[in-house]
Amino acid sequence: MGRFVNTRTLPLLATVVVFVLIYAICAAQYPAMLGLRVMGNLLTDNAFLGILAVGMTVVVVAGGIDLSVGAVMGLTTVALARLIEGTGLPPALAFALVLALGGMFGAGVGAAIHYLKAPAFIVTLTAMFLARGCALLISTDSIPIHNAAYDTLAAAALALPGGGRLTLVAGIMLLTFLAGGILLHGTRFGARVFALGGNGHFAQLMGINTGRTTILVHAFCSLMAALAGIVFSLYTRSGYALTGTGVELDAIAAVVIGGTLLTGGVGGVAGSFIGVLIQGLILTWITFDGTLSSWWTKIAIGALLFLFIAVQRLILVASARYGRSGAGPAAPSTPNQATSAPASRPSSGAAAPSAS
Amino acid sequence: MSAFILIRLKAARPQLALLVLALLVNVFVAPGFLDLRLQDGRLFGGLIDILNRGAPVMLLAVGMAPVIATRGIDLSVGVIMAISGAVAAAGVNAGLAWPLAILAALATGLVCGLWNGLLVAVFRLQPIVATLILMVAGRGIAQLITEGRILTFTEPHLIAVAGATLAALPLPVVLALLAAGLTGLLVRATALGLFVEAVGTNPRSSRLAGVHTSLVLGAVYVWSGLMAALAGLIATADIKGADANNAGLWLELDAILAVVIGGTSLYGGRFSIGRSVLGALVLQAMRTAILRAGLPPELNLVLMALVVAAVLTQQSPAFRPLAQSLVRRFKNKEAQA
Amino acid sequence: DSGDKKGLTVGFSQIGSESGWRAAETKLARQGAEQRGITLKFSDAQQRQENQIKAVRSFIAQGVDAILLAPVVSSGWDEVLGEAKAANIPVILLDRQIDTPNVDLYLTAVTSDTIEEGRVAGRWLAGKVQGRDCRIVEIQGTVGASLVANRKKGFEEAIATAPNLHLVRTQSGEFTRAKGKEVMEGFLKAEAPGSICAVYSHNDDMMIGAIQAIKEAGLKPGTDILTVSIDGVPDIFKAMADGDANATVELAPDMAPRAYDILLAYRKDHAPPPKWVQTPSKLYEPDTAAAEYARRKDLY
Amino acid sequence: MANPEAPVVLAARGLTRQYPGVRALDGVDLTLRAGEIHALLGENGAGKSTLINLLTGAQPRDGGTITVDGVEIDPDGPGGAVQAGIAAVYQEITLLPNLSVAQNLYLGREPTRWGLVHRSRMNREGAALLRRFGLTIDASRPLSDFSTAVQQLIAIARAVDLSAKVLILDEPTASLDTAEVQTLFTLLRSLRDQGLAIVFVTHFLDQVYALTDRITVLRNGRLVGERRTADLPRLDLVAMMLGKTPTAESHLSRRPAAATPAGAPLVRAEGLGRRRLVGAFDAELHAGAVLGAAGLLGSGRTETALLLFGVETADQGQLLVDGKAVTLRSPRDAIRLGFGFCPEDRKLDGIVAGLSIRENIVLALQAKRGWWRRLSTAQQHELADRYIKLLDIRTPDAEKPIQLLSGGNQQKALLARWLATEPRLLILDEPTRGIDVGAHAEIVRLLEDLRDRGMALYVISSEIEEVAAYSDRVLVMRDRAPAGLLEGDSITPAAIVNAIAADHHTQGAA
Ligand SMILES: Nc1ncnc2c1ncn2[C@@H]1O[C@H](COP(=O)(O)OP(=O)(O)OP(=O)(O)O)[C@@H](O)[C@H]1O
Ligand SMILES: Nc1ncnc2c1ncn2[C@@H]1O[C@H](COP(=O)(O)OP(=O)(O)OP(=O)(O)O)[C@@H](O)[C@H]1O
Ligand SMILES: [Mg+2]
Ligand SMILES: [Mg+2]
Repeated sequence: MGRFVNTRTLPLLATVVVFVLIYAICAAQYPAMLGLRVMGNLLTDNAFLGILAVGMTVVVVAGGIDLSVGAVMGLTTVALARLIEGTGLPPALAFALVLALGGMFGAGVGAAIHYLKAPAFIVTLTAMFLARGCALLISTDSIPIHNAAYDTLAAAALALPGGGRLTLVAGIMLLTFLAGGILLHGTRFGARVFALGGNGHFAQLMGINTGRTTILVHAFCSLMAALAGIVFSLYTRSGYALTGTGVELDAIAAVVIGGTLLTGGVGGVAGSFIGVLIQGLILTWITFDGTLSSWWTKIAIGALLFLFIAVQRLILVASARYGRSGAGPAAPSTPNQATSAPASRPSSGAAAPSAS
Repeated sequence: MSAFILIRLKAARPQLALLVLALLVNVFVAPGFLDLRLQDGRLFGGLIDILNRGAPVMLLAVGMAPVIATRGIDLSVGVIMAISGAVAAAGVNAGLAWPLAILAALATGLVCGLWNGLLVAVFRLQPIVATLILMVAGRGIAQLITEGRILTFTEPHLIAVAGATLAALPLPVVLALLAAGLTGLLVRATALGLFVEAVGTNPRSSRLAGVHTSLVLGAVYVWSGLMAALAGLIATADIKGADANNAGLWLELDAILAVVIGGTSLYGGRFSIGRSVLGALVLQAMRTAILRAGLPPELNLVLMALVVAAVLTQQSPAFRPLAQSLVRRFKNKEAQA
Repeated sequence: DSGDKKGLTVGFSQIGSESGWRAAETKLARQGAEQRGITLKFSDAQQRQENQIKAVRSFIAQGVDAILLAPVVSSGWDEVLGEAKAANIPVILLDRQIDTPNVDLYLTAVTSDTIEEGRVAGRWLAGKVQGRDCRIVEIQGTVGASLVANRKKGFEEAIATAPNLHLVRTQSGEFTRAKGKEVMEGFLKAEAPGSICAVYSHNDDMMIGAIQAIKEAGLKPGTDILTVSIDGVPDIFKAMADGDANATVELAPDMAPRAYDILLAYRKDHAPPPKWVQTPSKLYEPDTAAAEYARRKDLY
Repeated sequence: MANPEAPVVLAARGLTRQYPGVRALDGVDLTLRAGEIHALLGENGAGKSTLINLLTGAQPRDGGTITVDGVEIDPDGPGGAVQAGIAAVYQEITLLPNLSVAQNLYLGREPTRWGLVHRSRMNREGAALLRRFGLTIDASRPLSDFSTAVQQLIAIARAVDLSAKVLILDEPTASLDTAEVQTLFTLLRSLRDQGLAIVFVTHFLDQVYALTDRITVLRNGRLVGERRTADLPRLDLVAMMLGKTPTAESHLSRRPAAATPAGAPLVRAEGLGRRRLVGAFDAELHAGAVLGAAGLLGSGRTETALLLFGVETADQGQLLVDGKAVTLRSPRDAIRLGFGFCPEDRKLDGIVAGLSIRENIVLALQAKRGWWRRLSTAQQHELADRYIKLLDIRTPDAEKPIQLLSGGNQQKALLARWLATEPRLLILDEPTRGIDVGAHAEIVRLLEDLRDRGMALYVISSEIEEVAAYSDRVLVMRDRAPAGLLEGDSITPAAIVNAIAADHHTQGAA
């Protein structure tokens, strides 16, 4: 028990509990939401968001943020539509091409952050303008993709009992989460990402090449955005420049709901997965209800976001206060909790410039 | 008083240079740009337009700079603009006297800021998350007030917030400059500026030194909310209607950009109100130039991205040595030739 | 709880609530449903196609009797509409057409002809200025929005026939009043004083902003500069009545009630309606403006 | 013992580093031989840490060469240095609290299986590695679970494990207790005997003589000289460091207050405590007297200070100030009563890096006055300049960002911050940690001076001699609870050690 319930798994646990709770409430109100059909829809409809969230989780764990993912996704869909419809490129080649370009775009963003020592927020904001602008330059229209292979891919699905379907795109998302989890929690690269997010300067003193890690992290995130673009274009069989406007905020919200700290160094993709599902669930519930006006929809989403974060916060605070009994004298909090660093041991969260 | 000169000109040189550059582009795009003429007691001209159009973002930047200095960020300012505008319009349309309507709008901004401040300072949410909540829900609140329509109004005093002239300048310009001056004075003539910077760089040390950190944190969000409400009033008065759907849309990003161009680090610490205002003007000058250049609108975003990228590069600590070495190489070449 | 025993349950996936016109469309959809005893499940997609797809899927899962869809984009609907068809739920498109090779996917589309809207505006302008030389500026909607290209295209088609009409500047006002005003200010500064003869705006809101800009520049909108825009919201009728605007092309907001009637008829006699029920794109001028304003101001 | 003829492993020649306004290092040479422990000594700000940063590539150098085994190297960062066989433990613990102990030990070189990190093996090997340092801990637990001392040992273990040829330790013993220091020394000696070259920075001269073979002394960024430890008497060493001969009198002879204060205490803690933080303790603080606090690391001394300063709120007992009961809910409550507190972690709880020395000095006074009554710029300058002079803070001017000062000078600036508020009670947590001999004496003298001027002092220090020297009473803490109170003539280093050691000490992991 004590091994699995600690400050790190607790936010995740809290998220899962709240998710199950909300699902139970929804299902009690609308039994139709219980079926595999809605479950399947939840996975399919949020596949692109899930993939974005995987990339975003890695960036956030590394202590950064990426506001450009929605725009990169949009750019990918138009580029794909243009490539496949305009030049008749086989989809497989087009996919490879946009993935490579996406990765390179992210690498450029990471390089700008590292070499210009500019904050990720601003650099990725600029990248968002750039990607969205390029997408509009390619085409301002939404372009349908008529391609036999595409149709097959888009329709590919595993039938579930009860009219539900596990579509290819949902499968891709699940695999992405798996791969993201392995990358982040099982590889040396993942360890470097956590190190970078914990304290970039210290990580560097410990021999980590922070520049390369930053570049790779952003390359990965944009790669995921490009993959999300592919998935989205399969999902809609078209490409459109304004696709994914504002979706970066959803991805960030999913990551945050999942218990990953925006200060970096703490978190994981499993929580983000739940975060994505929760958002999907909220929207589904609002649609099932069907009486909320436009404005109440927005207010409800904001309120639920608040609820989640508040509940998580409460659980964390309560556990910090009462939870660590048993293992010797519990940690006293250090002089101030104003920093949002996870553990308040003196050496954490220092953004110290150099050894004096 | 001389100690409180708001823009220390020397420190603001990069921002001033950028502004001059942006203005030059405007002159290039529209030759008569710099002309100023006085008509009916009001100044007209390209410069005035930039000040006037830039007023809302100037106000937002004035509120945002202290927030960013505390290592925070306020994503909700655009939405606060919409809410306060809606409150003012709904107020006068419901027969409220205009001063009360304006007060109600400002109070709304204050309450929104208080909410953000509470989440950040008391509940210790990360600022970006805390303000995201209002950013998501706030537009719904504004629409709830207007029921999704554009609430037009004819109350002349409310319209005057954007249309009147004071000291030969449009009132929004005067308001923005006054707010900037007042804020500058508030932070520099009192110890608030020091506290903000101290809390932004090291909240733990600041608390141990006796700084009321949560109060300081809360206060900057309240102030940001107030500035946003004022900006919302101007935006609403400007179109004689409260457009809950679009007022202030994405302006939080402009404000953040303005503060960053103004040289305040997103990692908190030193900040300057004056330079943030200059940053807002740089943005507006760029936008005006893009709008007036007659290029296809599809290009707008790409141009904006390129300009911001150039500004970021120029501001980067890594840039100066690079530029110097380039200049040196260039000079050497010239010497050889 | 899917509806009353006999009443219909209809799901409506609306684009969002980005403008007064759309709020009116939503309002009429609700009113119309109530009048006809229909239970309406409303979903606001906040300008996002993915949300609309989610909503349609949820409607299907809920087993509604019909779905109204105001698509935010023209392409990308085949999959989800196929699912609706498989579930035997008729879909009626509102307000915008979709781009699909398979028109069986939906029952009918209740929309205006957006190219025609532009044409109507252009033809009116050509008629208004007669043979005079006229430099026109255009305030576009949000770049990338599906109807922007059409409204632009129709207008350009119409003025192409008149060599005296020149489109000299075009810029995006993002469908908002504030941006419309800012763009118009820019036009007035960028063009030689008095050289702009007319302004064409993709919606009325931007035009209302532009009218303010023209006034603030010391010119008389409607007289010094001709105006023509699209939508027919109450405020533009007011402006016309005040002599500040010259023309608007109406885009009727009562798409949903029309759709309900088609739906009820279809359920009764199972005769498929025409694939396209076109709403009129009627042009209004100041003469009827006051009356039209009175008629509409509560609608919005 | 090291062989003077052993081959040179590392030779640095003419290392130079210029910071804005400071030449931190000016043409310094360093020669390391296989199988020696080499002390790198100098006052605060002499350039020791800078030299280390250049050796590991943590900072770029402006001039000079580094050769390892005769081959010139140019590490572009600590990663490159490790490849050349050089590993370092930096002055502060540069580990990552969000990772597990094992992840910290093996960051960047984790054992893998099928391309994935082999966690169980890593944890096993990590635990085994730490056992060599006398630590028996679960390496899969997060680093943040462990005390500073344990973290320090982990950092050393990591560096030892990484270093193929050269191991650099910058003040590794600053937060270790005697037993831990002994374990470390044993280990270092065995590494030396295996042929490793070890650089050892410390301010404890005893440790220099106990451990090292050779000494390099720096002063003001320049090389003063290199000697064999055995050939360099203590006084000569101090003379080399200070650039002058010190007075014979030790600054640590016992000099308690002239008259033992009688009467009512200024502050009196009666059974003050907080659950899970520190057990109930009593303390009396008299004007013009020093209460010392002694104890092992983790014995709860800092926590007593946190309660007395309102950083943590007590949940038992009571606090009387001037005979009246008060409740402290935040440091501001304490400051209002005339308290001041210099925390032990300068960097995290002390300085506000990024602000100037002046702003750091006026911060507490300004906070006490409130935001409305701003100290004018002129007043601020006057105040800062006064204390810079009074405390001999080495800086060209008060406008320099404080993080550019060396550790000892930062400590003085923090002291200045509190002196500016003219406190009645000053609480000092490890005021002399990481401070050189000269500054050490200055600070001790300053404390005595403050006491003599009627201030009440509560000083927490790990240097028992020092506590014994100036305290009028000594509170001894053990296992987060009071273990005794020594008074008057009974205060001797031996008595304090006895009180601390009354029962066997256990490792300070949480
Ligand atoms: N990043 C920096 N920027 C500017 N000056 C610096 C920087 N780091 C150190 N210095 C200056 O360089 C000089 C040498 O500092 P260094 O840290 O090497 O001293 P040290 O010998 O390690 O002192 P201590 O014993 O206090 O640790 C000091 O004057 C210090 O102020
Ligand atoms: N934030 C924290 N999280 C976990 N453990 C903590 C924390 N703060 C302190 N500790 C625990 O407290 C003990 C050491 O605390 P600290 O060093 O403050 O004690 P101390 O008696 O003041 O020691 P000293 O003053 O000699 O350094 C260790 O057991 C450490 O694990
Ligand atoms: Mg040092
Ligand atoms: Mg301590």
